[in-house]
Amino acid sequence: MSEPLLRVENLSKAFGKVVTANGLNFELKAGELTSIIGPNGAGKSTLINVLSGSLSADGGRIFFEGQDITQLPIHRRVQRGLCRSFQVVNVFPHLSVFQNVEIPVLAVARRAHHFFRPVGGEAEVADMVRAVLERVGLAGQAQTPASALSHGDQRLLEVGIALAARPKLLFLDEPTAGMNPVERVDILQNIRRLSASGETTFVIVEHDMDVVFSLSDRVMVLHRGGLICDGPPDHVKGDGQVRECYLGEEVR
Amino acid sequence: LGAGVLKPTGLWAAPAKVKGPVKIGYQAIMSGTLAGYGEFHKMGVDMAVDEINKKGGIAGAKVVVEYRDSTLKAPEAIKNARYFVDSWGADFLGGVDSSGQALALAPVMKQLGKPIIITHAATEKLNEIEVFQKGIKEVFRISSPTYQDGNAAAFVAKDLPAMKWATISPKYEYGYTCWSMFKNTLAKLKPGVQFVAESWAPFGTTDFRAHINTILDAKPDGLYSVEWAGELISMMKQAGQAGLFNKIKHVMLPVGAAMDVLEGLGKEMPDNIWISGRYFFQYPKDKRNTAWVASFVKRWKHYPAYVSETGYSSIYAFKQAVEAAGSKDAKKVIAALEGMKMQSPAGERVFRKQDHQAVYTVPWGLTAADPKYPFKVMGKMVVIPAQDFFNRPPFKGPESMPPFKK
Amino acid sequence: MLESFVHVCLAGLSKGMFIWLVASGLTLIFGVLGVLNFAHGSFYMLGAYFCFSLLSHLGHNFWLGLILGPLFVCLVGYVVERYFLRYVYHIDLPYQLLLTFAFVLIFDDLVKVVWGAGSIGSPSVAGLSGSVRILGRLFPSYSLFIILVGPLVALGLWGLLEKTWAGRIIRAASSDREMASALGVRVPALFTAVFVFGTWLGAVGGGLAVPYVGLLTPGMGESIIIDAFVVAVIGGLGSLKGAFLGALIIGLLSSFGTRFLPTFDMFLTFILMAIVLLWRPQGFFGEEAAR
Amino acid sequence: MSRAGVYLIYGLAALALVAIGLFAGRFVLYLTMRVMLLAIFALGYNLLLGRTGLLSFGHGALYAAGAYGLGLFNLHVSHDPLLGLLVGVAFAALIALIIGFFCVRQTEIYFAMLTLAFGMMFFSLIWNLREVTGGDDGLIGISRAPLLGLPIGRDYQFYFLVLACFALAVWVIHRIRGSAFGLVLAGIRENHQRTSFAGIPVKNYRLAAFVVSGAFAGLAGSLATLLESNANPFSAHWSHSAEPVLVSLMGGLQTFSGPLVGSVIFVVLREVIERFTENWMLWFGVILLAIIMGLRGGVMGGLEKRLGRARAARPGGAS
Amino acid sequence: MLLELNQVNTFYGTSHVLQDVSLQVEGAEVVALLGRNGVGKTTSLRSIMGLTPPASGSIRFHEEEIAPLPPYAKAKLGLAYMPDDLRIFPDLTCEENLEIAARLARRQGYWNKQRVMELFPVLEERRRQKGLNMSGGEKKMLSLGRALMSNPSLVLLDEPSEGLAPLIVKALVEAINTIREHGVTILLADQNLKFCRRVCDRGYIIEKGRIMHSGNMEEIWADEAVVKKYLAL
Ligand SMILES: Nc1ncnc2c1ncn2[C@@H]1O[C@H](COP(=O)(O)OP(=O)(O)OP(=O)(O)O)[C@@H](O)[C@H]1O
Ligand SMILES: Nc1ncnc2c1ncn2[C@@H]1O[C@H](COP(=O)(O)OP(=O)(O)OP(=O)(O)O)[C@@H](O)[C@H]1O
Ligand SMILES: [Mg+2]
Ligand SMILES: [Mg+2]
Repeated sequence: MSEPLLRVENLSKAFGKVVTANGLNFELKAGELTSIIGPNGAGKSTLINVLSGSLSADGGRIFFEGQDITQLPIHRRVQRGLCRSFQVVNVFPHLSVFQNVEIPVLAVARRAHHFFRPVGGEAEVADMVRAVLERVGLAGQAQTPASALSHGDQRLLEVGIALAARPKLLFLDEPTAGMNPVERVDILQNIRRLSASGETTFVIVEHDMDVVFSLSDRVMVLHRGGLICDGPPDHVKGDGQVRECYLGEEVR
Repeated sequence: LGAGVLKPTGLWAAPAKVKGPVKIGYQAIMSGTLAGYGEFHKMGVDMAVDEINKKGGIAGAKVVVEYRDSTLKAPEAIKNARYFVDSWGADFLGGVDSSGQALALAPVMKQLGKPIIITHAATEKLNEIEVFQKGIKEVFRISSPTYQDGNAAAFVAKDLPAMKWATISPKYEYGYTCWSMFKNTLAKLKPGVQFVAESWAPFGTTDFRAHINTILDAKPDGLYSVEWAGELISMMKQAGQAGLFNKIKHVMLPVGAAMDVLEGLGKEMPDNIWISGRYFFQYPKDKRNTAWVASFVKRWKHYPAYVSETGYSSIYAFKQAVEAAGSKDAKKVIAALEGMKMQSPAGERVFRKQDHQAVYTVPWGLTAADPKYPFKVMGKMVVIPAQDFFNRPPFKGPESMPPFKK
Repeated sequence: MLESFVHVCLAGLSKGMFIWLVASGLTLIFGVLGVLNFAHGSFYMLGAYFCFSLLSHLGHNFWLGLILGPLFVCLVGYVVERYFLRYVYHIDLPYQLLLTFAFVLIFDDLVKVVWGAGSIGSPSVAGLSGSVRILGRLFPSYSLFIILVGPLVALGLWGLLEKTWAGRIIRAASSDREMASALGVRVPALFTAVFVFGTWLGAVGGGLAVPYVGLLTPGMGESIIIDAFVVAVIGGLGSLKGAFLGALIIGLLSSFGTRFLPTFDMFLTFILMAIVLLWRPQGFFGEEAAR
Repeated sequence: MSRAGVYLIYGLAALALVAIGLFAGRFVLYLTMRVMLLAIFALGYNLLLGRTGLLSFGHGALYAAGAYGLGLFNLHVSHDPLLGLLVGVAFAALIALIIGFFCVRQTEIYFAMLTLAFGMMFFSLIWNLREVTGGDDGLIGISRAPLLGLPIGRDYQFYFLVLACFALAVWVIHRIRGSAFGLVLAGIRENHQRTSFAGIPVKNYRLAAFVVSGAFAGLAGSLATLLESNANPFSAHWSHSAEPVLVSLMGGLQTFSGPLVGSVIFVVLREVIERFTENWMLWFGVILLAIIMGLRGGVMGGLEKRLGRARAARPGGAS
Repeated sequence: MLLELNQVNTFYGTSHVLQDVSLQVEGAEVVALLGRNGVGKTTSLRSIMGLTPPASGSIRFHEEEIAPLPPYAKAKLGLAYMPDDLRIFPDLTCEENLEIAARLARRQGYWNKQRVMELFPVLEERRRQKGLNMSGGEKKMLSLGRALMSNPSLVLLDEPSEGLAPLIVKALVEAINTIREHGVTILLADQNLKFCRRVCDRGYIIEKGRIMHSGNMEEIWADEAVVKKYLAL
């Protein structure tokens, strides 16, 4: 069996008495679109924070492509291909859409340290940026400052920035928060497509169950820091415990 | 006043008239905690200018003075000097409180080619190195240098029954230099003295309690301190509260006779403290000084501070030099200033030819109350002739330093 | 030896408490308004000058001067906040610094113009002008008084902010002005009030400084403001508890430094500041911020 | 304003500077040099403050590092001004590297206070190591030997060295701002968390920005030392670091020309005020107030707003 | 009429975000503002609350003109607001966040700390936790609870259902019903049509800053053309 993309061993994290990760063990396979769901406060964001390096783990180890990355700083993880987006919009507000995407592209292309050559002269980089903008559908607004985008477009940009780093594994924390249902389906279809292209493996956190169940290959359910259910959507949908503590009697 | 009446006739008769106003650019500290010094400078200078202009100016030409705030920072001093000479068209410059500024100005004055008379900054390096060694002719100093604070103090101290000395002094060159001069000279004058403690207070210290403790721990017989201005006031008050003057009987303050200090401390200045300065209004007790002090008090409702006197006399020094040279040409005036002897409220001054340092005598005295004044003045006075304790050219080796063989 | 040690401690304590008195207002204003107020030193200076000039009109009653003098400074603080600072809260932090710095320049020179450039020796305080003998050495009663006042002020402020509703409202408004106003807080008025209160603390510090330092000079605020900054910083900016502890540490450190390591006393202070900032930037009492 | 218009203005300014060097009187020459030195200092500084969003109170120390670096080299090793400048700049960069290494761990006000602390340690070293640094008297007697055979002793000669350095600094900083590195710095200012999730080692970039801006502070410091023929300890004091802040803010933080215009205003304004009154601080303060209250965003920022330029659309422009 | 907006116009800088918005809310009603992203729902609520004051138009509350009043005065009159970004005071504990609202409004009524905690039991558990460290969903509940603590006669809720787990959304539906039972009127902005249908009586549809349509919630739900035109595509 080939090495999984990400392997987590005994991961734990607590804030005082609040346990947000309680000895988690799981693996993520390349190309598998995984959703993480769970009640509010279950520890989903915290898990992403720990895996992506925003927070340090209290215990346990994280392996990415077989290598231990538990202690690596954020940018190293990103350079290896592990990236994330944020639950709240988190872009460069005063930079243009183009520049927003240009920064991660420069980093990937290892051009970020060129301090004397005009950035406009990096033709290759510009092409890559345009490609990303095409993919998320923001090509028409390349010169708009990010702060002037509508909320939905900012979310798209958010995903675009994350994609621009060419991650192998990308965590999306509620990528559709605050979007209207149509845009929501749109962007998730988009993700589905990108996932299918195989370049990037997506892990998303979502509260819209219609979307989660129709889209994902695999669903993981977190509750009080523990993994209470893990499997294909249908399996999870039918799980009693999940119904009780998360879904409620009927799927809305 | 008699001299004043006689002078104009001589003036109209002898020297050739100098063209245009004589412009003097004067800089001193006029902002921040030491701004009071700037005020005192100006009182003296304004008085001299008004007097001179009333009596027909310098060789017939009006004197004009422009002031600038020196801020104690070297680049500002340089900018001011350049402004005075290159933009305003000053013939001569005066002022400067900080040693660092005076040293930084020396090469600039050489470049600008105009004479300056320093009226406060005390570093001996100015005359010994910049003027004597490097030959910068443009710099003169009318106020007494660190010799007064270090060497002269030692001459006074040698007659006191104190064998163990300590210091609280400013944590910068001035403090270090004075203390080491004091130590060196006193050790030569009085073998066997000990120097038991030193405590250095950074610029702007307001709380001397820790320093005072350091001194009390060492149990010296004498305390020597070249703290000055507001810091000296704070130190004296806090020392009094800590009972220092009960335990240490001999206290020497080389710049304690500054008016801001005496007025600031008022009755809180203890009796029997040794004080001195660059000038003290009670000395010399001659007619010229008495009249000057009276007119100063009348005009400003203040007794003249030492910088008032040095500022005042610096203007007269230029006047005398211009009149002697018959021109305000820098080279000629410099030549006239070199070795020039002048009468001033502080007594007779001679600008030594080699190092351009004015040699004159300032008294040391013991503080005492006097009903005539709302502050302490000098009771017993000791006068050590300046020639006995000023370092001498060539400023190298022990022969240049006091005590000198007769 | 013991005598010396105790007196070095006492000197450190009084210095620390004295800095604390000034730093408290600075910390409060930073904590609530988020403004690093350079002009705080000026308020301190103005407090000293107003107290001093009232003295001669109040029959040299220091206490009356101490009560009335700072009120004038509050008026100044009010004008500064209401007509100037209020308009720059929303722009870059450096502009706020710059604005308060402009006031430093203005007040320093104004004091010079109004009260004269020279330093003024202060009168002593009836009842506290003497000294008490502690272990054979005299210690000024006034310094003892300062050592007592410091903790009292600290206690009062702590109670005010932690234990009263006014305090909680202030903390809420300081973290989110808009939301507080939506809940019914008159935020601009509250901020003015806090600023004026902080000003008052600084001015009282100035009033208390007159007999402590022994003199008044234009620009006297500059030397204290840096100490106050250091204290506010190592305590964790905005934390009053931290500032209090910071003041104690700086006071003692500088006192012992002066006594035992005289060459490097300034160096010591700043190295301590750097270590604290690197090790616990949120100050002694700050919590670890996770996100 | 069109691009050509901007180039025209820069061209005219350059011409004016050359003309000053050729025809102006000694004081104007001197003041212009002071303006250019301050501008080099502020331009470099603004790379940190305006671009990266880091407020430093330790740049005085870096300026002083340049000054003392050149000064000590000049007094003890060689009078060669070019080597001296190199040594000064290198020394400043080295100190910036050391100070920066610690300081970039924190941001915002904590960074400001850390730089203040390290800067003041450096100040205290200069003040106390009297044997080396001359204590508060500073280093004196620094001479201006010919540069590659060209004399620079006279002001009108030295002026052109300063002008050359100034032009070089303007050009280099302009290039840096427009480079990938410059864009990343702007990204760090806007959102450092996001920048690290773009795969960029934020601390290293902050450090690099600190060192580069420190090198320019050092250049300004060494040139100033040659100009005034002395180095003084107050230049390391934190309050001296406030000068480029003042200049950048007066001119406008987010604009390239801000620090340039700010330097001119700072020096000239002060000079003008001092011709009228000794209470220059008072009037300087009042005018500062007016600038802050009237033209939030500094003179250039304010002007741009007035001219109705869509600032938001500019790279790195801020509201 | 509890709340009445008439010809309200609001700008952000030069961009004209609300254009002649008029709407009415009766007492004890739950009314929804619907519309796509960026059409001005949040801005409408902020304008009512006075956080982005309208440039022109009238806002009447209890038959009184309140448009020129600052937010704090409106809070005292009985308006409460739950922003979309929640705005929990990070330094205060969960409990203090609740108490402070009651304290500031000084209005008596049904809601108090205990009742709010009964409504959202998680808050009881997190009682002493600092606002800063609560999860997104916890904050939402706290923010809503805080709005209730002032016993308002009208609460403005911005995106109440967003980011909540399905179970909690269900609880929220019940909570909103409880809230209205106790005489509190609600004006909410939400994207989730299903949710709105279950809690709201009427709805207004906004498009590019203008009210384009209004009606009974069931009617809107049923009117496919409208949904398609303004809410979907
Ligand atoms: N820094 C912190 N200190 C203390 N507790 C924290 C901290 N960060 C998070 N928590 C707590 O940890 C728990 C998990 O938070 P997390 O943000 O991971 O939840 P979540 O699953 O993302 O929830 P949601 O769906 O509401 O966003 C919450 O109860 C929260 O209060
Ligand atoms: N602070 C601001 N400055 C400038 N424009 C703004 C600002 N806030 C919002 N806007 C603009 O005003 C318009 C209306 O925004 P608003 O937040 O009211 O929309 P919304 O309907 O609540 O959308 P969403 O569903 O995304 O929350 C948007 O086009 C937005 O870009
Ligand atoms: Mg979350
Ligand atoms: Mg909204």
